[in-house]
Amino acid sequence: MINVILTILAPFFGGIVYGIERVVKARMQRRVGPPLMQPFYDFFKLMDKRPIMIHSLHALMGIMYFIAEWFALGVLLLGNDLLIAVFFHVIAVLSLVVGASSVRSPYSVLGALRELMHMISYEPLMVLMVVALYLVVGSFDIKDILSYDGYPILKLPFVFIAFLLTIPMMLQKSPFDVAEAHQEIIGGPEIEYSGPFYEALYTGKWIEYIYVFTFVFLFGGSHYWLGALLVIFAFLFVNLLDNSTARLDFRRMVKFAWGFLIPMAAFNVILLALFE
Amino acid sequence: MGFFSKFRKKSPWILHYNTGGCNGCDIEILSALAPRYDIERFGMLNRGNPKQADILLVTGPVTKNCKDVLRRLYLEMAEPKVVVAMGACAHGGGIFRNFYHVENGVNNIIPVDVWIPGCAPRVEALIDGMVEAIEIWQQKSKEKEYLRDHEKVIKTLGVEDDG
Amino acid sequence: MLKMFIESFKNLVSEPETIKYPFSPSPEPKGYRGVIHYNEELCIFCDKCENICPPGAIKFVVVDYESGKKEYNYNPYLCIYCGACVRECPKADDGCLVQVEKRMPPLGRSVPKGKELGYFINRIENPKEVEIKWREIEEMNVKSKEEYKAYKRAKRVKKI
Amino acid sequence: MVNPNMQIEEVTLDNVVDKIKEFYDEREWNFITINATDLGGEIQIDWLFSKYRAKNIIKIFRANVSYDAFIPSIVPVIPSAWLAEWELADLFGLDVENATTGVFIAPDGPKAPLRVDTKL
Amino acid sequence: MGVLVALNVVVPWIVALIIFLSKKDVVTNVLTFLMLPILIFTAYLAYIQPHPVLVETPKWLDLLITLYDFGLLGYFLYQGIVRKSGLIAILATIQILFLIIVLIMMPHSQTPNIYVDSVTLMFYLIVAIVGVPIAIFATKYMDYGEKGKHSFVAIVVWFLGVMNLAVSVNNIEWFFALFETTTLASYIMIGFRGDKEAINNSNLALWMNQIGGIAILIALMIFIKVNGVYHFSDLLKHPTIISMAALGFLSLSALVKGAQMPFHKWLLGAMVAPTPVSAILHSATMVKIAPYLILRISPIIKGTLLAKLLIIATGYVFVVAAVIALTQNNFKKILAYSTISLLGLMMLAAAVGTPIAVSASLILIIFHAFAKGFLFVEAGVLEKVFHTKYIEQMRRLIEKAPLTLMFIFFGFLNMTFVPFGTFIGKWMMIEEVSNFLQHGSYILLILYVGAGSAFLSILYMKVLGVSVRKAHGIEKISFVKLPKRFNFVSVWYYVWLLAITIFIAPFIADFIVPIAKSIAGEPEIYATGLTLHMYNSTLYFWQIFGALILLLLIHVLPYFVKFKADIVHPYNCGENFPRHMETWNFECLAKYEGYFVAFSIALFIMVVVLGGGLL
Amino acid sequence: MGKIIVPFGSQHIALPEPISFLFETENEIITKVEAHIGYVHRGIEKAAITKFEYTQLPYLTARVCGLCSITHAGAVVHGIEKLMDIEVNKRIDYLRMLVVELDRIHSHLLANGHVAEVVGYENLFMQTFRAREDVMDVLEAITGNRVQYDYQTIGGVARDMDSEIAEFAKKKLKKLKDNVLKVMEFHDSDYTFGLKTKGIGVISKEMAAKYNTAGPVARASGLDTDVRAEFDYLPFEEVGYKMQLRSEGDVWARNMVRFDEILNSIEMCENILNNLPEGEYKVKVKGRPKGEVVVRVEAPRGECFYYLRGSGKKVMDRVRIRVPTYANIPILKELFLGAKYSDAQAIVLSFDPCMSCTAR
Ligand code: SF4
Ligand code: SF4
Ligand code: SF4
Ligand code: SF4
Ligand code: SF4
Ligand code: SF4
Ligand code: SF4
Ligand code: SF4
Repeated sequence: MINVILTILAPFFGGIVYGIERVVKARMQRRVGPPLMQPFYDFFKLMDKRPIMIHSLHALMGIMYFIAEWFALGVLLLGNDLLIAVFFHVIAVLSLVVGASSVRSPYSVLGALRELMHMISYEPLMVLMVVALYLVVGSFDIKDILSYDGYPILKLPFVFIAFLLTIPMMLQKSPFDVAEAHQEIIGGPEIEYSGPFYEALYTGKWIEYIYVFTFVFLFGGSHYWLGALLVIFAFLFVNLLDNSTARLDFRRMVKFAWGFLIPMAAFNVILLALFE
Repeated sequence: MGFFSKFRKKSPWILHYNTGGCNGCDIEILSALAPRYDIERFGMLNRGNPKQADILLVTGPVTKNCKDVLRRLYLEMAEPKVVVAMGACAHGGGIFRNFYHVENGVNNIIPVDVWIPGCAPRVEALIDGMVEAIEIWQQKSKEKEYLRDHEKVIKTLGVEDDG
Repeated sequence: MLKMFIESFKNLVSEPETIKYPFSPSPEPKGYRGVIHYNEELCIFCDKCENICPPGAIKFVVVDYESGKKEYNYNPYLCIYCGACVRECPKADDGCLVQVEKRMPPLGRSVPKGKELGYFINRIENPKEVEIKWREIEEMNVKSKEEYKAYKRAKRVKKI
Repeated sequence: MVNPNMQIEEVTLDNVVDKIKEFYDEREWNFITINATDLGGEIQIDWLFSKYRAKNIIKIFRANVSYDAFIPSIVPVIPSAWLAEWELADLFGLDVENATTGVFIAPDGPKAPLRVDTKL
Repeated sequence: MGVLVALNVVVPWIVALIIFLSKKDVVTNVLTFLMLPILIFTAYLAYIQPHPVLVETPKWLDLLITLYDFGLLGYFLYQGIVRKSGLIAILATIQILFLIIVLIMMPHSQTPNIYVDSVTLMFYLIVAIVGVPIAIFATKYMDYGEKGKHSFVAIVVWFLGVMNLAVSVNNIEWFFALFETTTLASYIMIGFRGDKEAINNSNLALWMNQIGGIAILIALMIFIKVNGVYHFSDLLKHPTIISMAALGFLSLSALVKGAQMPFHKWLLGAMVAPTPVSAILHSATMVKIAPYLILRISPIIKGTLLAKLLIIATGYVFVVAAVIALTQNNFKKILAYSTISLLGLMMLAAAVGTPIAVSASLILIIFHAFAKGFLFVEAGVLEKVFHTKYIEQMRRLIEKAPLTLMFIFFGFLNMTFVPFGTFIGKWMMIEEVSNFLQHGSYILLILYVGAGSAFLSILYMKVLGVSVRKAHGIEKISFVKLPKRFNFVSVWYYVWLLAITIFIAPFIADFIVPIAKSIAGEPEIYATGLTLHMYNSTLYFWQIFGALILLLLIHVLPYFVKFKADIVHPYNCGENFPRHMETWNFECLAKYEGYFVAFSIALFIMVVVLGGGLL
Repeated sequence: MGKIIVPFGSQHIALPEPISFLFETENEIITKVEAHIGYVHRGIEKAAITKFEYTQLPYLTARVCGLCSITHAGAVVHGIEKLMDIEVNKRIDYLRMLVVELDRIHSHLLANGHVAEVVGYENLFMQTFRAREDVMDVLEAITGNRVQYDYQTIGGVARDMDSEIAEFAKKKLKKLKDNVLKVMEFHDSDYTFGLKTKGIGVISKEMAAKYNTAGPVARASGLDTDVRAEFDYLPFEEVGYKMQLRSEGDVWARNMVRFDEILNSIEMCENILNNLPEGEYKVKVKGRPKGEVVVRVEAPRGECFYYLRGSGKKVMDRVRIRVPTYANIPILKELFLGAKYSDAQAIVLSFDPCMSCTAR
């Protein structure tokens, strides 16, 4: 039941998380920052804009991104197989990339290509993480993981760390916000969207927050307090990292993911497989 | 005024363009983003992108080289939108009034809603201007504001290209 | 990276440094170069301020050739607040022309008025007209001065 | 009054490139810019240099040329001079070797604005 | 059953002969069209027969095949001499020598020479459903300024028959003959245009494939020497004592035929031929012999070092071919690399050899056949109708060729996305392998699958990205009228893929699972309604259907949805600078191609030497 | 194959002012550059010899660029004073120097903060700007405005400074110094910031000399040029001026040179405030400018050059402005080739470009 509610209200919760994040970020910079509900104000404002677009395909892909993102979250929370949820996320990326590539704006196109680099960085790691959870819990089923009586985090410390460092890639945060790269490509894939169409993308991003932090939550097993603690920790950590790093080149991001994160996670998995 | 329009004033996103001023105003805009003044308190973000911007913040007297760019940016913004002209030179050219390569102020190119006096205005003045602009913005409708020769402008300012 | 990490965390728990203007005041400091106030009674119409003003934000228009009465027109939106006019004004110390420590409010829905701002701004109702009307003032300034000169010459000729 | 530190050397358009080449040592001299002054009827062109690690030393090569003169380019000697040369072409309407016009002046702007007879 | 097998094999041959002789448009067109229902019908008839069955063949056929073998090798030798290629001549000579040795050594065996089991029947169906439309496509394709239409179509059709026979033989010596026939067919077809590049590439294909032939002969020799058997069915009967070395060589021939690195060049060379050649090579036939071969031997090699090394090698190719594909700019080359890559995955799955892995392999084979046939057909359309071959020419394809782009889009979706078969294959692989991660090669496998599919996805998205680019404000798209036959073939594939995907759960449970069962035992896969279950993991129907709808919307809707909104220009910093956008070419990865290939050679040697137990 | 044309400017979020580069990129590596620098051309040089009298010139040239308005005004004032043979007293010199150095501090902090912003280090930008507000406060207290100071007038300065302001300034400078040291530490030691700046856009000393670079750009490459040492216009050496050099020549070194100069300037300002001579804040002015003169002053971005020519009229005959960015543009264009597009922003802004004076 709770997951049905969470799925349906995902945009709402995601918006709140995003709102908190903006305030926290401002505070970390010694600013007051926007009000907590700012994302929703933005949402309403964007809905109220006169729609303009480049062409229908592009606008449509923005909406499809939102739907696909939501659907992927639904698959994660309502389905039972984590692996499938990981692959569903690719559909969202597809619509984002196709939409962004469909306009003849260099920034959008570069953003789409960089988005692909993001995918190549985090996708294998997500698969590995799911397999690692399987090794611990013995099931790909989210319900089984959430009722697992141990502490997955204890067995998967490196996987967790690796995932912690992939969160910036998924949520477009410094140092890995290369696809959004405001000062370079001004938002990349999202640059050409405006008004209600941009709103779809904007909200899609909020859902991604829930999507990502759900995975963090899983590391707590059946100990929900631990899961919540981990989520809070991850949230703070990611934001602190965001505020204390410069944006890296996408080449460096891919190298980091492939040269460091994936081997680290794989190492953890191998150790686990050997000792189980 | 529908349900959504009530929230308009809480989330103005700005686009900044310098049309040939002395940068004095532009660095004050930068200061406004910084912790001391932090205009994100009003939900303002510097989007740098006309598609998502609500307030076009123009500085400078509009040089001849910049005027088409300014016009294009204005046309790429979605209604409702407001234009804020910051600084003396955005109003009638300021000290650059009647120079041979300036267009004597933003209002000669695109319609301006708020002028902020000063050279350079203090950040407080910028904030005052923004507050004023938000009020005006809230009253604006979503209807397309035709800029003089809108259709012609979009045709002549557009780019046809190689494929 | 690590230092900033710690610094960010410290910032998170310490007070933000933002001035909450306009909800809390942030007045101009002493000596701020604000708007130019004018006192017609003290003015000797030497036109020094008009001549020095770099953007031409002060324009005198001769309204009555008989008495030589001039109207002080000041455009605070064109003014660059350099203060040159005040430094130039022979009666500045008496308060004929002073630069006060106050900003001019922005020009938005209405035109801010004030007697000490001169004739120009007080005559305008629609904010959008400021620029157009100023163009007229400039033309009038040139025209009236020429006509005044011509008038005076004619008067001198008559006298002779 | 002339600034006492200015060492002015008169040149002609034919020998200016050679003179500069002979004189210029990039480690000793800083090329400041090329300056033109419309004296009314003719244009005075200065190639200005300053000396590094010295006080108040400025070397000027000066040529007075007519409005339609062809100015040779010193870019082969000083690679950074192109901007100043293009400016001469743009703002004074001079005929400068290899110069691109339209850098400063928009298509609908005035031609050769800095000449005294261009009333603006 | 024997009759049905004969029908499946002989019908195409007869048709081919008629086409070749008559050289009339009407005959060609009608016959190819007719072949579609006939072949599907015969394949279906065969499928509903009880199987597996062994079919006795008359003695003279044996002799005939042997003679044919020598004829074929003689032809190769002749070609080697004519084309002044010492390599081909030498390899042909070696083959002749080896063949003689094999014939001398060969003991008499009572085992029938034809063995029809469910895998065979599956291939019959694939050939009929996927292969024949390519022939239909070829009849129109060759009208676009190509010479020798009729002989070309005849070769294609004949080739389908050869393929059918190849998957039905039991005798490895026969198999060798058919293996070499496919080599011959590719040799002829690649060289079909007869220009210099075509000749070179066909030579390349010939000698590389000959290596595969030699490997089979060596395997055959070892089998006969060590085990005294030379039939697939006999091999399966006593799996424990089978010589690993022979299996190693057999796998080697599979790797060669499957164009795995470092032998990938020949398949790329096929690009110079008319596009139906690529379609037929990549989808229904030829390269599919490779996973077929591995499937045949997978019960024997399962769990051995050979299997693990095969996993490492093919998985490596899976990833690296996808990476190299990123650096290519020729559309057909990109498709070819992705075939190489996916063939790697199929062989990898087959080599894992557990029931579920085998199912995955089968699913991959089927879906890949459909999707690649589809994509190459579209590539042919692009080439002939729109004169587009390179990625940079594909810019704004959506304006020029919307329908074709839509089909390409769908083909691409089939190659990686949920809920299409390729995805399900990968999903099964990962879940299956997660159970026995103790061995390092399996964790590598997971990385391979994760990374390879990510690379393939970005490859397809990159290509799509270039082609969907559209000028601002273009809402109306002009549909170019395409020839009916092209449309028929495209729609044919499209509908099949769509139908199978919607009913993927029953399709897998009722069609794939029995086949997998006959090879490797009962996989734990079943369907309830349209929902697919595997162990306790479930792919719900709402997920399948939701994903399908989403993807359909993404690739079809743009043609129909028109928003009522103002049109603006894309942001270009407010300037009207010229726009020119291609896509990244990943040039620096191309630098590493040499290293990739070198490493693959090392893996290759490892497979043969270590896996075959030659040390 | 693989060509993507990426415009950078004229309106771009990383750029405060209009300048545009058209990059041809391949895999985001820049293979060709086209630069347009004339957006800000307003015609100041022409206006200076037609519309404005020489007394108005400081106000005009201050608006060439808001960042070092004080140096432009100062250069004109210095030139005209030379032409009119005006000697100013020590107090005026010191006050002028004070504002010039304060201006340098704020400009350098702005530049460094902006570099941090465009490499995506938002927090560093915020912290740098937070530190900068102190010097803005001092400047506002002394001159009456945050940006356009209009402080130097012919024959003096616009207003005197009382001891209250001096105390305030001293206090603020002390705080500023702490903050600057802290921010400098971040710039200096931050790993990710280093990844984006170290080894990026490297100019060797030879290149710097060959292309006649100016200011911190030159000094970051080890080229020891600084007009404060090469031209006598204000007695900088008296108050503790030292030339700051680095040798790396990359984006990072340019930032660090600016930090070094900030620290040096703070020291100079403190010296000035502690040893302010007594005297009038303006002297009597007579006559009209006549003759020609060249003036070189050190703006925050480097050498600012003026050529003034008067013939005893109210309006000058020629005012020529050559600004540091003008000198740095040629090498900037060279630096892009082979760089990544994602580094282009940092390269541009590490030059702290100032187009408004380049095009005037
Ligand atoms: S990158 Fe630019 S737009 Fe984005 S938050 Fe920073 S300053 Fe604002
Ligand atoms: S108003 Fe003044 S400070 Fe602002 S840009 Fe114009 S000249 Fe500069
Ligand atoms: S302050 Fe300056 S601009 Fe304003 S009126 Fe006085 S002289 Fe003119
Ligand atoms: S300078 Fe003073 S006295 Fe003279 S006209 Fe102006 S305000 Fe009047
Ligand atoms: S380094 Fe350049 S060429 Fe190499 S993969 Fe990265 S983007 Fe491509
Ligand atoms: S931060 Fe952006 S908007 Fe502000 S001055 Fe810089 S470039 Fe302009
Ligand atoms: S040199 Fe550049 S930065 Fe300095 S004042 Fe001039 S324009 Fe501004
Ligand atoms: S780059 Fe130059 S013009 Fe721009 S803000 Fe900085 S100093 Fe001013």
